[in-house]
Amino acid sequence: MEFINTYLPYILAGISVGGQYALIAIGYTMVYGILRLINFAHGDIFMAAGFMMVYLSASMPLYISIPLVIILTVILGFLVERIAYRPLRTAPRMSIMISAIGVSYLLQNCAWYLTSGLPKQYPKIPWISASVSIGASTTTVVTLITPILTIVLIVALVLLIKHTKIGMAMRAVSRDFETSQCMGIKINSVIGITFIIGSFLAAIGSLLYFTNYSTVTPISGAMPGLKAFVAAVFGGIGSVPGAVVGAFLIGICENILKIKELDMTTFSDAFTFALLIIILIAKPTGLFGEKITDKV
Amino acid sequence: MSSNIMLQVENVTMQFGGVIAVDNLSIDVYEDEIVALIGPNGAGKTTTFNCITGVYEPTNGCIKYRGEVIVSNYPQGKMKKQYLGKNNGLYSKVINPTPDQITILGIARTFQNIRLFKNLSVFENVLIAKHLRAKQNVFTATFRLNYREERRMREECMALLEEQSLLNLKDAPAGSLPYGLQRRLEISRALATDPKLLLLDEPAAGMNPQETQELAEFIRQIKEKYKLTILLIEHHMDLVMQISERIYVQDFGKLIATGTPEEIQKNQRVIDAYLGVAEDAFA
Amino acid sequence: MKRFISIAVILCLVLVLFAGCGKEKTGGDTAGDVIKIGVFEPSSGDNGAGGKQEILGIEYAHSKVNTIDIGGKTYKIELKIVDNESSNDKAPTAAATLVGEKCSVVVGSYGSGVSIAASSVFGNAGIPVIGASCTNPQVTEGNSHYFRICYLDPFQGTVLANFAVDNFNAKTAYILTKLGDDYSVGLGNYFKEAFVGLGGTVVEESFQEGNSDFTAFITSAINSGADVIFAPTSTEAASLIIGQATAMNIDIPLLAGDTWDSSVILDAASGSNQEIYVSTFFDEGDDSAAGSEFVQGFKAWLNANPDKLANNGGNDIVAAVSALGYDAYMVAIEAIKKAGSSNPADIMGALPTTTYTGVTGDIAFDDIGDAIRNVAYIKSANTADASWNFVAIQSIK
Amino acid sequence: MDKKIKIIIYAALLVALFALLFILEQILPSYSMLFTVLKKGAIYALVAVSMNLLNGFTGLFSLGQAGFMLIGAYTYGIFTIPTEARSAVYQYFDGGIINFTVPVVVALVMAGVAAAIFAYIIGLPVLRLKSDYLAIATLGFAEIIRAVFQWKTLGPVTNGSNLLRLYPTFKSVLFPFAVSGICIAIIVLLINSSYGRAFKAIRDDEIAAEAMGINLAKHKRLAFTISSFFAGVGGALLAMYQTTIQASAFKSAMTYEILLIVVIGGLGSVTGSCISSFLFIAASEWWLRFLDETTYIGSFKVPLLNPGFRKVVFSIIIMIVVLFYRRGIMGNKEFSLDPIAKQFKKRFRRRKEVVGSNEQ
Repeated sequence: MEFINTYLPYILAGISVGGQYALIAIGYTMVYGILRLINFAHGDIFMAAGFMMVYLSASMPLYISIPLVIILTVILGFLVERIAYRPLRTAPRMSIMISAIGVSYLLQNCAWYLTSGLPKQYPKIPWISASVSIGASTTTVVTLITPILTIVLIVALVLLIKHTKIGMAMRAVSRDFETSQCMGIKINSVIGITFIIGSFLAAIGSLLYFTNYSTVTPISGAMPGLKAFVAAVFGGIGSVPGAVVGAFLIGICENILKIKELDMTTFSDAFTFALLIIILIAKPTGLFGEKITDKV
Repeated sequence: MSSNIMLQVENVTMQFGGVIAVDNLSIDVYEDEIVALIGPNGAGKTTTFNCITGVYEPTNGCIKYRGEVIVSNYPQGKMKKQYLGKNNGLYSKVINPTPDQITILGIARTFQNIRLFKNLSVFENVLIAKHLRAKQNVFTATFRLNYREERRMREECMALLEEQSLLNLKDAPAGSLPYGLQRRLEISRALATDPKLLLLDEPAAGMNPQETQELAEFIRQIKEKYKLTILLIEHHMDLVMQISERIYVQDFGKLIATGTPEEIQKNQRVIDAYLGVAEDAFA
Repeated sequence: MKRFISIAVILCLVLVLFAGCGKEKTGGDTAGDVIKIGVFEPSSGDNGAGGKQEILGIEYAHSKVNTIDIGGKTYKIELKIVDNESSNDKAPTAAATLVGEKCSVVVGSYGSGVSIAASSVFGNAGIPVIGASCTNPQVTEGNSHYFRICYLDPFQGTVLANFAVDNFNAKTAYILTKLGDDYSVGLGNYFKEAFVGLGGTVVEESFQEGNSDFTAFITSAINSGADVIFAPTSTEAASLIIGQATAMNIDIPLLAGDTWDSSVILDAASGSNQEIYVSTFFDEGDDSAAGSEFVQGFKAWLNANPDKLANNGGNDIVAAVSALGYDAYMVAIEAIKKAGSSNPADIMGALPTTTYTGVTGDIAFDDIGDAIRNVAYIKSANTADASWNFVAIQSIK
Repeated sequence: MDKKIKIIIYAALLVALFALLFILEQILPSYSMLFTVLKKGAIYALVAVSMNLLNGFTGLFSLGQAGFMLIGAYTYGIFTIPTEARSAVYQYFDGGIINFTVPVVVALVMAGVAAAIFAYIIGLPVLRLKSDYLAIATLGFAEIIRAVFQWKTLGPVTNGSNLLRLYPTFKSVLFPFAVSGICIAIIVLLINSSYGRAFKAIRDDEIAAEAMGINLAKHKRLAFTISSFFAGVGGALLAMYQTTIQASAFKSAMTYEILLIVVIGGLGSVTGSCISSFLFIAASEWWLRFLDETTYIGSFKVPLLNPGFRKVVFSIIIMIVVLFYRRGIMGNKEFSLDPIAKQFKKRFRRRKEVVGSNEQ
């Protein structure tokens, strides 16, 4: 019991942050599955959602501002795809990736300009910001609902991908871009919807994440973004359940590293990347990824 | 026919997941020969090439070059359980060279879908092939201490291009050449690696009868000039019948026939394979 | 043809480059009756919030005194504000901008790292710099052009350690610092030395830049049985720490240095029952004549300018760094008066003997160029109405 | 054009450039913004060219540049801080454990070698990965390196997360130009050598390159190691320019900045990288600075101009380049005098012809 009391908070924090990473990671994994693009700007869309909430909730009640934030984030994600990625559809992959880095740079700088680089206090959402006690440790409700909400959303998403027409189109496009184009699938709308789903989940993730961490800054999207991407790779890029498993694993591991007795705090970020490199070398396709061989 | 054996493919099996692409294939190529490997689409010919040149690791079997084992493998790991082919347990050595090691041995190849360095000039394309045999290291090369070697390489390439009548195009980007010349450049580039054995993967693909005829002439010429042994994959039967001394026929990964062009033309199994199964064989 | 266009474009740009430097050369000297004071502060990045408040103090001071008489001639004072982006690699360029503007004296910066990084740029140009709130000893150590009007980290660390022992009877302190932050690591270290010297034990941890999850650290603090948590961090990390500590309902008081004396902290803590104590240079409730006059004037000035009010974090709480900024500017004015010249070298000569009674107390420099200070204010956050409560004036035992 | 004449012309241009820089230093005040831009631009040019060697010439999409620069910067700093200044710098670590210094030039080479050694070791596993995976793995390694250098346990060597300072720096703009110039010249020689051709072959088609007998693993490692060597030297120069070193400055944002420079200059163009690094630095640190200042025209306050606006404008410019001028300033071409000479010749010939026809 003593043991649990001491270490439970770390595990709880890990699960909660893992769930938030999972929601971001899905955006990465779906976009990568379809476009073979690491959408570096995804973390910044997540950050932008945080700032929208800060500004909108200042002038509107929560029941309006929360849906509005989600809608605006989705629009932002869609616009990024429309403006920065679609014109480069036929360009080499490196160009699109550079464009993604450029968008990330732009979003961060815009956020910086608007907030003058000042950290903004995230609004408190009643009920989920409240504190609860588990055993001897105290945490917030959001910590507990994050994993549950994450699982629910992901089950819904998997059902969508498996059983709807658009889901089938997505799977087809991710399997073979050109052929599915020939089969009459409207590639652009499939990609658009992918970005919409990714941004939607990022917006929800941002609500949970910032409720937990209470402050938004222009760079607060960068690290969670990268870690979520690592989670996506870890689970096997293109695989939604893989990304979720990877995200929870990374979230828990990095919090365990913060346990004082291990004295590894310096490496809690580095650890994520070390894990990435190990998985890439040992099993380049990740936990649940499928092998793709180049045809010679 | 010289009795010196050049290349021996022994019981090579290549299995991808549950699909066998090359099934217990054995091919012998003797020095100074032109041998053709034919078969319907998807018969596993290019996969065989890829096994020989180190692009793929065969699942089982071995390949010898001038009597020496250059590739050898047996089912291991996950494959141990999944393996569906024959001769399991016959081999116990693992030799999986990378393609460059094969090239250094003197086996050069071309590709079915031409793979030139499209952004580089014709001259550079050929010059790159000289890199592997140049006596230099990165230091001497950078500081031009290898200038004699560099000059020799350039001269050899100029001579080669002149022979292939590509000299007037030497500064053009390889990607800008017409299709026929790209084929020719690809073969020239392979020649520049000083091979003894040349593997040609569908050299006549996309050519009209006239061009095919010229190609047949060209292949004979380079064979004489560079003392080459040639193994080629081809769908143009007139080309195959005209130049090859022996023919191997592959279908569904398996070897179904072997012999001289005349024998093959009469072989009922071959005719079945082409006509009975695949409609587009002579396309 | 395309290539020619690109070459032409490049040539034009190169011309612009030279045109630019030509303009710069002439631009500096045109107005003979202007004295430029450089403001070297971050208005973006980690320390952007604090930097802005310091700039506000300077601007307020400038609004009060914007002319100076030297030798019977009245000079106008112009502020040249440049953003060093809280970043050590951008700082030298920002500093070079000020040097290029021919500033007579420079005030800044909030954050010791950037001050150290840019120090040699000013040093090479022979321009004196007056640090307002950079508390790391390395800023002034070993150079003659850098001065400062605030106290130093060793002093501040000791003060806080004393305060922890005196007020909370603390035996164990948990110290949380930010990796790669000179201020944070330095102050943490001085606190540790003093606290251990007073017979306590410390548990140290540090977090990485960009870290936003502090729950694990707070858990460690609880598990270590700490009586106080000392977290000398930037305000950005501070609001995260406070927010998460509040969520976890901990009853260990949080202690921090001067950076936390900011309305950002009050925002983060408001409505919670978290105990927060900070050491600072100035207290808003100061009832000395100079102090209260400054507070009233500054508030009125802020409220009259919505922009400025926004830069202060949207309220009119007076941050200590604003007071320091004000004083630093006034010291610069004193030094110019004393030197009787706008020449940087003369001002540098005059600075060591310049004295001034500012809103943060009497200022005089020692041999190194640091202000001689022996007391610090301790304030606590009033979480009910988001304001500061004055606790004590703490000195060292 | 005759090769010898060409060499002479380029040499003369180089001498002229240095002479111009020297004269500028004499006539302009040393704090002129021009020199800041030139110094930093020269350093970034080196780093950008070294990155271009990987991304543009070998086709390896690596994002580890900041990490190797960090290694170079630290190696330089650690071995050149004067022994008497060490106790001040390593104030929390009792003066550190290294108690000797080496000359600046030696330290610069050591900086490169240290980065190259790290790159070699990292390259062994990482270079087997393809495109984006390689990018993210190298990015990850850069982060790991940063964490290792900030580790307290290594404090006596790296000074933990605290600043390194008081090491020798340069004052004249000629120094970074000379060092960068030599390094870039070596890279250019390499690119035009047999090995450089092999790198380009790998970029164009890995499988064909392998079939041509090019050992992929070896050549990729070579390119990676050499690129890192020069990134290390660039890092050391940057450290000299900044006068302080701190691990936290070498973030992935720095790599992105360099990558953008390479892209704006044109992937696969050395001169493009050089030109764009000067433009990038000048634009971001100098020309656009006015955008950050609240400006009044008369009593009218120009809207939008607030701190941070410069960066917004700047990133929009970058996006425009990335989207609409994908090939950058130079594409994959190099700046050369040939077309100019040709143009001149053409004019000259035409005139001759005109003169000739008149005579007839």
